Amino acid sequence: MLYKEAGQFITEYRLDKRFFRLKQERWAFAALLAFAYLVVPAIGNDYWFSAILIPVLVLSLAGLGLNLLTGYAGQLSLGSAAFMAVGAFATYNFHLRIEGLPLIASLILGGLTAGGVGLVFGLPSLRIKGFYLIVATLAAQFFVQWVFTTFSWFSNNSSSGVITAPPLQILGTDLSTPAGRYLLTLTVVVALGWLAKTIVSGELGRKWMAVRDMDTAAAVIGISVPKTKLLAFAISSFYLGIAGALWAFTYLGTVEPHGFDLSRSFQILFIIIIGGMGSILGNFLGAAFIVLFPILLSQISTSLLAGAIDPGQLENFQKMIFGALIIFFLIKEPNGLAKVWQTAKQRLRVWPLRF
Amino acid sequence: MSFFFEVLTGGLLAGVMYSLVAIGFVLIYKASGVFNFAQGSMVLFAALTFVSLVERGVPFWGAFVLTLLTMAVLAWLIEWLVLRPLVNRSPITLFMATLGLSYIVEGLAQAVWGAQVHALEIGINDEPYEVFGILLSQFDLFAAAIAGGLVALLGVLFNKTRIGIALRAVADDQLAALAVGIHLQRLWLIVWAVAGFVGLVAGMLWGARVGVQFSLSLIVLKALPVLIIGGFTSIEGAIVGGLIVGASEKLAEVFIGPLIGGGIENWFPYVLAMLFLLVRPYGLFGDKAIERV
Amino acid sequence: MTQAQLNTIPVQALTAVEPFLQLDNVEVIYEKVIFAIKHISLEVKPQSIVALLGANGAGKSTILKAISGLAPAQRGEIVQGRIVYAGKDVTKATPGQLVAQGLVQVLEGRHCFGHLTVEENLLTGAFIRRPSSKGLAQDLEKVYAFFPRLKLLRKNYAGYTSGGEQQMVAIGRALMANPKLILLDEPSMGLAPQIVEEIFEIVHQLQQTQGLSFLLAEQNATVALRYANHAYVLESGHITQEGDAQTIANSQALSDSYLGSR
Amino acid sequence: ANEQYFPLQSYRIGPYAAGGSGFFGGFIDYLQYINAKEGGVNGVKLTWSECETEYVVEKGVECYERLKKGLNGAPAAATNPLSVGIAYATLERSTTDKLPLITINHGRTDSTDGSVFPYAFPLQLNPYSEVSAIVNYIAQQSGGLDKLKGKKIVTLYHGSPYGKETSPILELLAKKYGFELTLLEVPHPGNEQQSQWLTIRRIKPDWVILRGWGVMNPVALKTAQKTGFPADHIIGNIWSNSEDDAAPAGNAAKGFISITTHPSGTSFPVLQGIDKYVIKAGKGNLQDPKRFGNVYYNLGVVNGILNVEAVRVAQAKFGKRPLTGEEVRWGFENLKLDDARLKELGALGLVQPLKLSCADHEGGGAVRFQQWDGSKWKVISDWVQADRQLLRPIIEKSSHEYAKEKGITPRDCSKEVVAAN
Amino acid sequence: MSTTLAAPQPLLALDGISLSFKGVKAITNISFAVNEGEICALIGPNGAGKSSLLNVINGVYKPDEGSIRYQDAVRRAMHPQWAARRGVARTFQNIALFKGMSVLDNVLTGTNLKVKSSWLEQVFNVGRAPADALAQRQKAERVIAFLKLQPWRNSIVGSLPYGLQKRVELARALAAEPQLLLLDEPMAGMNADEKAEMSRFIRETNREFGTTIVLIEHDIGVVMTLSDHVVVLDYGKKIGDGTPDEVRANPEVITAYLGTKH
Ligand SMILES: Nc1ncnc2c1ncn2[C@@H]1O[C@H](COP(=O)(O)OP(=O)(O)OP(=O)(O)O)[C@@H](O)[C@H]1O
Ligand SMILES: Nc1ncnc2c1ncn2[C@@H]1O[C@H](COP(=O)(O)OP(=O)(O)OP(=O)(O)O)[C@@H](O)[C@H]1O
Ligand SMILES: [Mg+2]
Ligand SMILES: [Mg+2]
Repeated sequence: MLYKEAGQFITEYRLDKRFFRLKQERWAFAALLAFAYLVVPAIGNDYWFSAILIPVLVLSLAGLGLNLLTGYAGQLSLGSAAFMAVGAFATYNFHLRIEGLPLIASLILGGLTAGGVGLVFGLPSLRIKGFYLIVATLAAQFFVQWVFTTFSWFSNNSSSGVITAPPLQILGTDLSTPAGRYLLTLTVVVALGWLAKTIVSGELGRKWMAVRDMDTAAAVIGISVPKTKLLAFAISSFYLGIAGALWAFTYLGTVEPHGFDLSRSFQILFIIIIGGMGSILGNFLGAAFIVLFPILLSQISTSLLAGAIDPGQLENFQKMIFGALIIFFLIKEPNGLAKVWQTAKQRLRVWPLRF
Repeated sequence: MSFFFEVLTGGLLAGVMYSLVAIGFVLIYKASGVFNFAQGSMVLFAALTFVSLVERGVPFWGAFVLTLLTMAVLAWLIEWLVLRPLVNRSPITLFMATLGLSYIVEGLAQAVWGAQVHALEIGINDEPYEVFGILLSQFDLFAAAIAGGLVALLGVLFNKTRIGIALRAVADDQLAALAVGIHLQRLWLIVWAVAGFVGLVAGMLWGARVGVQFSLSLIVLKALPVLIIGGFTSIEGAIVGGLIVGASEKLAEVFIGPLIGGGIENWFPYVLAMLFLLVRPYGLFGDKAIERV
Repeated sequence: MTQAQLNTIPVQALTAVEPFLQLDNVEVIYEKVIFAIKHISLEVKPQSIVALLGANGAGKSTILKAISGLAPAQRGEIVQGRIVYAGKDVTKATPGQLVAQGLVQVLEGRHCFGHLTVEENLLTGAFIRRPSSKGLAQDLEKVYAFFPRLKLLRKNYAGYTSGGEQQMVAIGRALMANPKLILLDEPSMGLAPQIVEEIFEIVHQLQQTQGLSFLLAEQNATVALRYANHAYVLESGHITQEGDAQTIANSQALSDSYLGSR
Repeated sequence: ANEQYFPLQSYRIGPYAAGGSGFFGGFIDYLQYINAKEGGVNGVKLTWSECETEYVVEKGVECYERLKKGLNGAPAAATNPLSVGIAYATLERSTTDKLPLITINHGRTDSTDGSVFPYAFPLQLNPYSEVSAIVNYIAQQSGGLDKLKGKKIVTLYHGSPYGKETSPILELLAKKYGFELTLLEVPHPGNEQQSQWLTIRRIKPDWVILRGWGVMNPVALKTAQKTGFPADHIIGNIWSNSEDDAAPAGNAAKGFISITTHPSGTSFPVLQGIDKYVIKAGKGNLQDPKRFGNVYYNLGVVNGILNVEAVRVAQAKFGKRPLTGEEVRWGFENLKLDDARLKELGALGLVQPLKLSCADHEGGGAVRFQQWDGSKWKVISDWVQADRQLLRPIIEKSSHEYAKEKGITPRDCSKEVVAAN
Repeated sequence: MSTTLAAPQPLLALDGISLSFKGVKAITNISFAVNEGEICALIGPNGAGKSSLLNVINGVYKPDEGSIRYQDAVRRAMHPQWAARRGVARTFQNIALFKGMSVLDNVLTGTNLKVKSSWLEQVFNVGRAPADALAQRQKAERVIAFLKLQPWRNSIVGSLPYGLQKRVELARALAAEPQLLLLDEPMAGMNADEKAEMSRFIRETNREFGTTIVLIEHDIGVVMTLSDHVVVLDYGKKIGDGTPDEVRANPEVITAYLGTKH
């Protein structure tokens, strides 16, 4: 039996808190990391890096950001893209305007700026609840986009409003090759993913979930609801800001304000629906799904149907299938791919017994 | 001064156009607690179906009835395939399902009718009237009259009939509604079909105004602040909200826009709605959430 | 059978005939993984009160929801077995159909429509019958007679009423449907002792005078057994004991496993 | 395989579907036409495959990466995304991959300077030339550039970087010629323009330049009618000039003027040829045959002509075989279409005379004006040239800034090999 | 019994509290005191205002009139968080658990006020955060063991049966190590056995930690055996206040609440 917890007793609370409680899981994770760092850069090609791996990683991070806010703290947001935009444009400007600032520092400052903006747009959540709250996040969405299109200072007066990536150099190493961009993205995502796991399994994460599940009760047991909500907005936006900067600089290499429009916010929302709300792993699964699914579908149809269907029509079908899949997920597995994965693991654990 | 009033009346009339879309939302929210993001796609779908039928030579009323039937079938499919399996789930789940739904409907509309832009003439000439030096759009006046009629009709439906109570019951607690024997499915079918009808009316008017094409589905974004200011659960709120949003955004664009860069209409209503909510967290006429411990 | 016919048949004749409600080896599973009840077979004779007893989580509510067709709404599924009500197989029937045929459930945890007034809540119970406004007014008066407190609160939003008041609303609402069989899930919960007695009196009275049947899940075994004709004891999803209410009440097994030492 | 491949990042659905399906329809039909009539370019067959981008940048990037390697051994000649966003996102990639990036009538204005942007080609008309030509036309109508003084011109632009791009140039021209300029923004997508048009009504301008996009165009025309502004004093720019921009406005569009680099219509011999070889043969790419010869379709045909001619020019130098992107780029830089050649191609009047070079990746800079008669466009002017002398220094300033930021050393164009003619 | 102790200091004193909703009086001029270390029961018919009173005590409702003295501070109204910081914890009539979280996490949230580390320390799990986490965990495990909740430690509370949820709620409140514990019908929906067990938990809490308890309960048997002090409400007014025996003998209480049957 591969998947067995026999003999692995948890003897200390500290150990019980570990992310992977089983030895097998820890090994698998280490192997995955080793693979991602050592093998993938050696065997990947441009297409894999630029069209699949980097976008999956960046979108996972964005999903993670939204998940912290929506999945854990229960505040529905349709403005994720706005915070990504803030992150991207802030990073760009920090790098541009402060001579000699290391790239990573600009990135973190960009993220912090996004966090600050998120905090401001989170303020209404102290009074507004439920669906009414989406007005605040949509206000962020439209307002931020307007600011970046209207004030060309943010894009260094480029006539087209498009910003382009600064040279990606860290400690003197040039990371602008596809593999380099991939490694940079991977590192940021792994680090922040780990941090997110720490947060949600700790005191702060519990407070978020408490506020999500019932804020009156949370207040009654002494949790400061306003502070908790605002922290959720700030930290979530920090993540989204970093994701936005990576989107602009390691993925596309350029971005315009329109690149962070409402449909991007929806895309990120779909990632967490499909992946699973209130799950860290889910973001990765969801992002992978959302990137790979359309590619797969169009690849399959081009190779199988060989042009029998008009590509535009195909895209229509794909849109419909995608919508149907979302509904299907909500009906069959409201907790997303993460739950599917967990159930599979559980089955494996008790296999060959039935429940 | 007359320019001010011109902008104001223009804004108020434009606001009624937003209300038309918002009403469809309110209807569904009130009836099932579902925040239906697909309302915009339904408007698009209805308008596209109607205009395509007209272009294929179907007479006006024939096309209207056929489209209405199509919307009813759509409502039935939605009830059967989406709402029924999701009964008694959290509002946020249903909201997300409607996001999925909007994808399906948009894809379907384009797959069936193509992506071209269509002109739609519904026989109202839009030469402006001039009253005391203020321009009044014939078309917008007509649209306002229709919206008024719809509101009156729906007001009666909600407030004066048993269906009204049943709908509100469903919105409150689906499990309990089931337990007292309310036919959720039948009710939903009715409501979604009526929302389809409202969508068709909105789609025809908007289509005649801006042409029938994909971005018709984006007018939900104009309807949202209207809805929020008025309150999700109030039809009258949708009208009042529309007037407020329409008038204020036009005035803001004309008088504040030039000072801070112009093009502020997209976010202004949202910020306005946000300020409204800070004072009234459930909009002007919305039901308060009841929480007892 | 219509209500009128039912009323004319003497009680003795009915108890001898077919059971009014019958569960045959029913099994319910939640979210495709959690087995809640297994091999449940039970029956309710016409014009009788049957009590379901059992500890927390034994599966009482699940049985009731399986009967009333509400289980699917909570992601539960009847994976096996048959439910027969008034001679018809209703395993797959929808709650709406069942209510129309006179089978109503009062949900555990009250479930009032918070944004409806108390009176509107009661009205919803009657919609399925499409009564005339006059009939409706009469039915309302009847319920108000049972629960005078509700009459005082009739214009208040149900969501703001107290726990016990909501419980009264829930029971009154079910009565508005003119049912033949009521499934009562913990009717006494949160009610003051006086009201509990009153409710059981009402139940008793309805059974005697109108020929209604009741299947009730109840924690307050003492009261329940005092009024019930028959009882089943549940333990983690299985029926472990059944019998005449009196017998169960006296049974040693029950007091050990369930009633405790008192 | 003896084939030359064109990766097509097309879009046929979504908000901009009308443009995409027309453009790519025309482009594909022209390639088919060359294959059917001539068996390809000098015997090298043309192939292509499509990848739907929905006008979305990331999808465009994915398509680019997927298709850039060529198909079944046929090397890619050039990419033609017809989307500013995708063009920007693939600009650096295409330079690294040595694949020409064709942005006909759109794209980055400063990429006109081929010394800094060796692989980008904003063929025919960049945004700056566009407004300059419009202002020149207004001057013509008023009786000379000196008559512009004191005229009132409003520019109604789409609230996006695209919409704002030409504002500095307009301001420059306003200062130079002394006309009164008002810039009004319409927020995306533009289906509400009441306030803008009421403002216009108050200003009472002589002309309105419509720099629209998608639904904004018909709504502008409708709202103009609603506020009593005459359509024949509205001049649409290059993305406000299609049938899909005017027709949905119905009556209100009658008289609307717009620029075009490529008149619509089917009377040009090349379109007749396409009709004969492709459409009649049942291979036409358009779903709706009524759109044959419309503005977007003809732009696709023009784009096809330019791409194919570039390949032809390059083959003359490198040999009659499938070429690499780098070789095709040489073809583009040495592309020269004069009236004689255009006549041979059957495209006289459809394509403007064009001469590209290392330094000049635009090549044209002229437009014609057309007017909507309620059902179709009618050309109402000859080619009107932009003031390219005036614009060149601005373009170079911008491109050199870019070069500095990116650490690019511009090519010395005087040292480039030119075609042997 | 603690009442026999010499001159105990009142921990909580309500003075002339009135509360109305949209003109309807829910509580009228109520005053009473709860001594340190005692168990005080609030009883009364449904809708008498018991839960409202509890809500006033921990600040969920703000009274229209009157004042509240808690410890040494006299206030016009309490505020939930202020109360929590000063050692007031409670459970709710309609269970207010965090449904999506595990039992352990729910209990851990109860300890949140004892956390010393800042959120930044928690985010990076540095500084005082690890020590806090350990301390919290130990406290929570003690409470879980005390209430015998170990088997469900990692279950998601939303799917637990009602009775267990009530117990988890108590655990969450106890984890805060409160000085004053407010319990709103902690035994509703439980059978006799479970009630007895719950009573034992409550009494032990009171004895071992000296926690002062105010509880609402409809089961008179439980109330009489458990409490040191009983306050009876009816229609928002106080109609009785004293030891259980005194209250039981009060004729007004008998007619209003206990009924003649008891
Ligand atoms: N919606 C649900 N999803 C998952 N599991 C459920 C659900 N409802 C009940 N269960 C599980 O089914 C089992 C039986 O629950 P049920 O509610 O029928 O018990 P009960 O006898 O009514 O208990 P109580 O006296 O507490 O009301 C329990 O273990 C419970 O956890
Ligand atoms: N937030 C509120 N809004 C309006 N009315 C309220 C509110 N809270 C309580 N009430 C009313 O105040 C009265 C007292 O309610 P409360 O919940 O305190 O009763 P209770 O004594 O706890 O009753 P029960 O034993 O039934 O729980 C009720 O009539 C109720 O309708
Ligand atoms: Mg139960
Ligand atoms: Mg109470």
